[in-house]
Amino acid sequence: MMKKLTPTEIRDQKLYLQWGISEDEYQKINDALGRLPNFTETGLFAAMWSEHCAYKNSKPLLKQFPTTGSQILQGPGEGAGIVDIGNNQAVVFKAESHNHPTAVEPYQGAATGVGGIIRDIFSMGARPIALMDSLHFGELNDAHTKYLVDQTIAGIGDYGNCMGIPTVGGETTFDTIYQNNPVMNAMCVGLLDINDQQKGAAAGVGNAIYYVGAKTGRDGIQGAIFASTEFSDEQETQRSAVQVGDPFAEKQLMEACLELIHNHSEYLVGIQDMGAAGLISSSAEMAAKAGYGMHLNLDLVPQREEEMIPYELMLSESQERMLLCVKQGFEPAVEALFAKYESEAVKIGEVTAGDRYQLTFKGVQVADVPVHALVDEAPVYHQPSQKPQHISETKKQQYQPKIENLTKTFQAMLQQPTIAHKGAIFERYDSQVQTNTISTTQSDAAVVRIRGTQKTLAMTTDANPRYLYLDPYYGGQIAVSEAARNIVATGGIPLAITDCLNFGSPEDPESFYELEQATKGMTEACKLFDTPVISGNVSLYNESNQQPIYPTPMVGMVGLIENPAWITTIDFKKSGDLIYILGETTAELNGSELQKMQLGHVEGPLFNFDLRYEQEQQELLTQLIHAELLNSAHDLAEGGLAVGLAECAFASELGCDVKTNLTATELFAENQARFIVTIAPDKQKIFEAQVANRATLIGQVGGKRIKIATMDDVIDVDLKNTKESWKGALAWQLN
Amino acid sequence: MYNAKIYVTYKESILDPQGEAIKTALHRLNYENVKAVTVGKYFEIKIEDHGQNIEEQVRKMSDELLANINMETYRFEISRIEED
Amino acid sequence: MYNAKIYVTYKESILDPQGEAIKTALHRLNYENVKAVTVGKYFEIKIEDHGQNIEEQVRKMSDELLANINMETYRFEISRIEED
Amino acid sequence: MIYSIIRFPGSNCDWDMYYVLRDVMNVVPQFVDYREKSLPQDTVAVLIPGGFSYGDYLRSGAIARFSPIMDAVKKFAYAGNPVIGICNGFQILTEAGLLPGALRSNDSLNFICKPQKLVVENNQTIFTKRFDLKQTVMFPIAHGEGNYYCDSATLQDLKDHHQIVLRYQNNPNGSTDDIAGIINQKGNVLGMMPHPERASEAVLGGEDGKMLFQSLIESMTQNV
Ligand SMILES: Nc1ncnc2c1ncn2[C@@H]1O[C@H](COP(=O)(O)OP(=O)(O)O)[C@@H](O)[C@H]1O
Ligand SMILES: [Mg+2]
Repeated sequence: MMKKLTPTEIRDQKLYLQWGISEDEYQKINDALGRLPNFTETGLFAAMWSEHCAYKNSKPLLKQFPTTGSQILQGPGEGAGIVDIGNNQAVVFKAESHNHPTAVEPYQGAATGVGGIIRDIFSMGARPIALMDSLHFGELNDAHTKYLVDQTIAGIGDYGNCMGIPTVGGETTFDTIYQNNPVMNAMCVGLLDINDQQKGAAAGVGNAIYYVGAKTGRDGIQGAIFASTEFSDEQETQRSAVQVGDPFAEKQLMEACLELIHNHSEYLVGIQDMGAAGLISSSAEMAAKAGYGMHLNLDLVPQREEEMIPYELMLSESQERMLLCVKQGFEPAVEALFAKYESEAVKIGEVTAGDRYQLTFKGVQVADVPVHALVDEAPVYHQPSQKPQHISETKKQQYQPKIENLTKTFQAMLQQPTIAHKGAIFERYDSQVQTNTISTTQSDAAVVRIRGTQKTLAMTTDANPRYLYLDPYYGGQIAVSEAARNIVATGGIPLAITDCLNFGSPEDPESFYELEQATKGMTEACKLFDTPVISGNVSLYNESNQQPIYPTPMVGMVGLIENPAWITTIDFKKSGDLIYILGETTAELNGSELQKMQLGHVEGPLFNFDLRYEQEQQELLTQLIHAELLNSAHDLAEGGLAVGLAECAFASELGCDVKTNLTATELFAENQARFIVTIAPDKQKIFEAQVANRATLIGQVGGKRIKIATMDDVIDVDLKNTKESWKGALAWQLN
Repeated sequence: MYNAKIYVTYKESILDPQGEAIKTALHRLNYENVKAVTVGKYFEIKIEDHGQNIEEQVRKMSDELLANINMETYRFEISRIEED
Repeated sequence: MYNAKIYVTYKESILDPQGEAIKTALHRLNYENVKAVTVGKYFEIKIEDHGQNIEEQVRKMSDELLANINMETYRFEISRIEED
Repeated sequence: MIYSIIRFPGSNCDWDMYYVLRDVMNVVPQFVDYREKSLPQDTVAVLIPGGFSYGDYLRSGAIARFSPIMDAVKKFAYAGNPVIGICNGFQILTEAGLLPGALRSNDSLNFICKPQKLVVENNQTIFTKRFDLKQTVMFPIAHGEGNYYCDSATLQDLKDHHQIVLRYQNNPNGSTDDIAGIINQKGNVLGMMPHPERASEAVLGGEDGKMLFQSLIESMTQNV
């Protein structure tokens, strides 16, 4: 396996460079230790100081995010963030990226991504109640992409389905740029009784450190380091073992941990999952957070493979493992509890006084380093930033589409994989287990009830990478705004967000510019909507052969719907209902689905976006929902008004008859901050009084056709046939 | 016509949750003398003789589709069978 | 120690959708000379020699657990391996 | 009168069943651990919920059927008492030999979760007497291995004894003869892939499932 080098060999052969430690960093490690690090210690620092664990390139940017608020019980820094929702209950959520593992082995990569995010949620003491995903793939004209999509979906589905956690929503887009670097983000939402809140801290000298769950193998060693360096075809062959998920083991582990937390919290000091950089990161972080030292005896770590060395034991990313700090005296009780779930619990060490992180193996001390140096003293870099050439050199003009036959264009739009019905994906997920799912695709955000209360949660994942590619700053604002728009259109009040920042290499100034601008835009939007960032994840180096993906900040937002009467869905409800549009439409088509469809790519400066206006529109919609005036609401996104109207019709069995004073191309414009709403005719007076001139009547619900008249052309299609082809388009392209 | 039998299993180092579950179940059924269980996939493929290098063809199929060489290994046997 | 290799497949009369799917995929990869694909499960079980009738033991394990004889058939091979 | 819900490692529709029985149907459910050797004394019916017992590794239901509690369940069933297995519960009942046939992978090879229209083919059972014959009902399905298989002799037998209780209107998974649920010849053991417990509240999309539980509960109360 791995050859162990002496400290001087490591120095002389510069082994640390291969592990992603720079010359400067190596010097810092020497200073922190007052000597040369040995083989194991070098490995510990390489993992803990990687981008994945230390955020050394993104920390200065993440600092901008608002993270506090009266409703926030826990911001970033723990397994997941926590938001108070009243009555002693809280909602817990976080998202995680698993892009690289998914590219290598899509089934297991996606499955273990889901498994990992679930552990983050139950480690906080919460019961997971919903999963969501955000997926970006290459174009479907390629056999490998079809295989990736199929296996990714299978992996996500099989893990969540087996755990009994419903996958209630998500998003999927397709674009050549993701061909070699698919994006796989998963989000988990949990429900917490506030008294059960846990922390990942290991305090109290003599308290026991318990390893629970699956045995350690050589899976994913260097995963954290890999995830933080660029892909090149050369590395492909060196990559070490893939992690295999075992959802059954995780289900047992989850039930055991929740029983421990909910019924025997007196046994427990702290709990954390073993995620990226496995045992080293969980144990060192638990010690650092509590301000204690720790001693672990690695001989006691349950091992699946033979002759593992300390480096491997510490860095393995074997799945379905947790680390507990157990109060002295309760060891037998904890072991018995886990035995009941046929899950292993083994004491591997204890909390010590001071600041030393010490490991012994076969009776020999193999590491002795200051905890704080490992956890808190990773260097932070301010990378140079430069506006991407494609932005600075773009022609300052709006795309002028040619629409020869409006109906044909409309039907072609509905078949675009990004727009087409996603049944071929979400029907492979159990969206209903736990019997709390009120709506998945019938609303802009998924709706999950909180049993025993009147409250429901609305949740959504959004990113529109094309907009970010054209303008990362406004694109960042839009990502948060779109998420909020989905929550608001469903009747919810946005509470907070989680995010996954999927970007290219921070060492490339153009990619770093994108990261910097996107986070700036997101920050401003989060502040305005009062949706602090309570958790998240950074995935950089998403590039192959120097080609980065589009900047892809996934925003996962959760909102609260206090009154069941406010739950609002997108489907047309009744023949004769009046259809209104809220918000301005102009012929701005850069970055739009139409541009993508016609040119095969997007270009030009992004359309104007006004965050204040967005907020006003959302407030207006909330007022209308709270006044119980609306029969349906739907936000307009990809494909603009034409697609939005079709979606409302498809969700019901009712057509529409719409007349607008827009041009045919404007039907596909993607101006933000717009909604289509419907009302019963007898509410027209009070509705119009409420909206003043901020909504325009455009037509009526009814019939078996979708009719949309513009200034220059009309769409007039049979609802049933059009729906069939929209519904079948994705399944057909996946085949 | 050829008949290729291909056996795909996880690489040694990779967790095999199915194998573990089955081992536990066999122990529970009192087969305590079962020491290890590995689960894999088994393919039987009938291939027409087009004068190709059959070994190479089966190896390529396995690399491309039947196994994921990032985590699985395979072995195969090929036999000639009578046309019917 | 014994090593038992057990192959479980659907009975002949039962359509094997996985086999069909793989055949289609192989055709798409231009292996047009593939005529039929059967997919099954493959188990490798290490069994300690306790003086038992090993064939009978493996047959019982298969009937009880490894195969569902309503829809599957199996065959097996047993070899002796060196203790280590 | 206790409605015993058997919990295997990996069961995950156990609470869904529990809530429907307790909160919607107002009867007394109780969980029974797979390691138990007997059922609670006052058990009037046994319900085996959905999920992934033992991860469904190997074949769904194959490992669960050897659990200690299954002997008690079998005894209870042989004595003519009602047993219902839903989804994974159905798979366990076939693996345990309490119902004929077997469940294979869906013919699409994919997991499928969606509402499904079913036709009631036999309303003369203790589980379905509230339905009309040939009534169409909507229950969600959520399974990867729900493709019912039996050989032609068994199928004939099922037909001869009116054992096919529910059929899919549009077969989603390749099941033989569109079978969604069957009963044993005695009429006391029902297995079905669709989830009535997910169709028992209007806010979750429908209440057709309630009639199945009502039928069972009425049968139990009349027996007393
Ligand atoms: N990967 C996915 N996983 C689960 N649900 C998905 C996924 N992709 C899309 N969906 C669901 O499909 C529906 C439509 O998705 P999308 O086309 O993104 O709609 P919109 O643009 O209105 O948000 C949403 O309810 C969404 O939650
Ligand atoms: Mg959306």
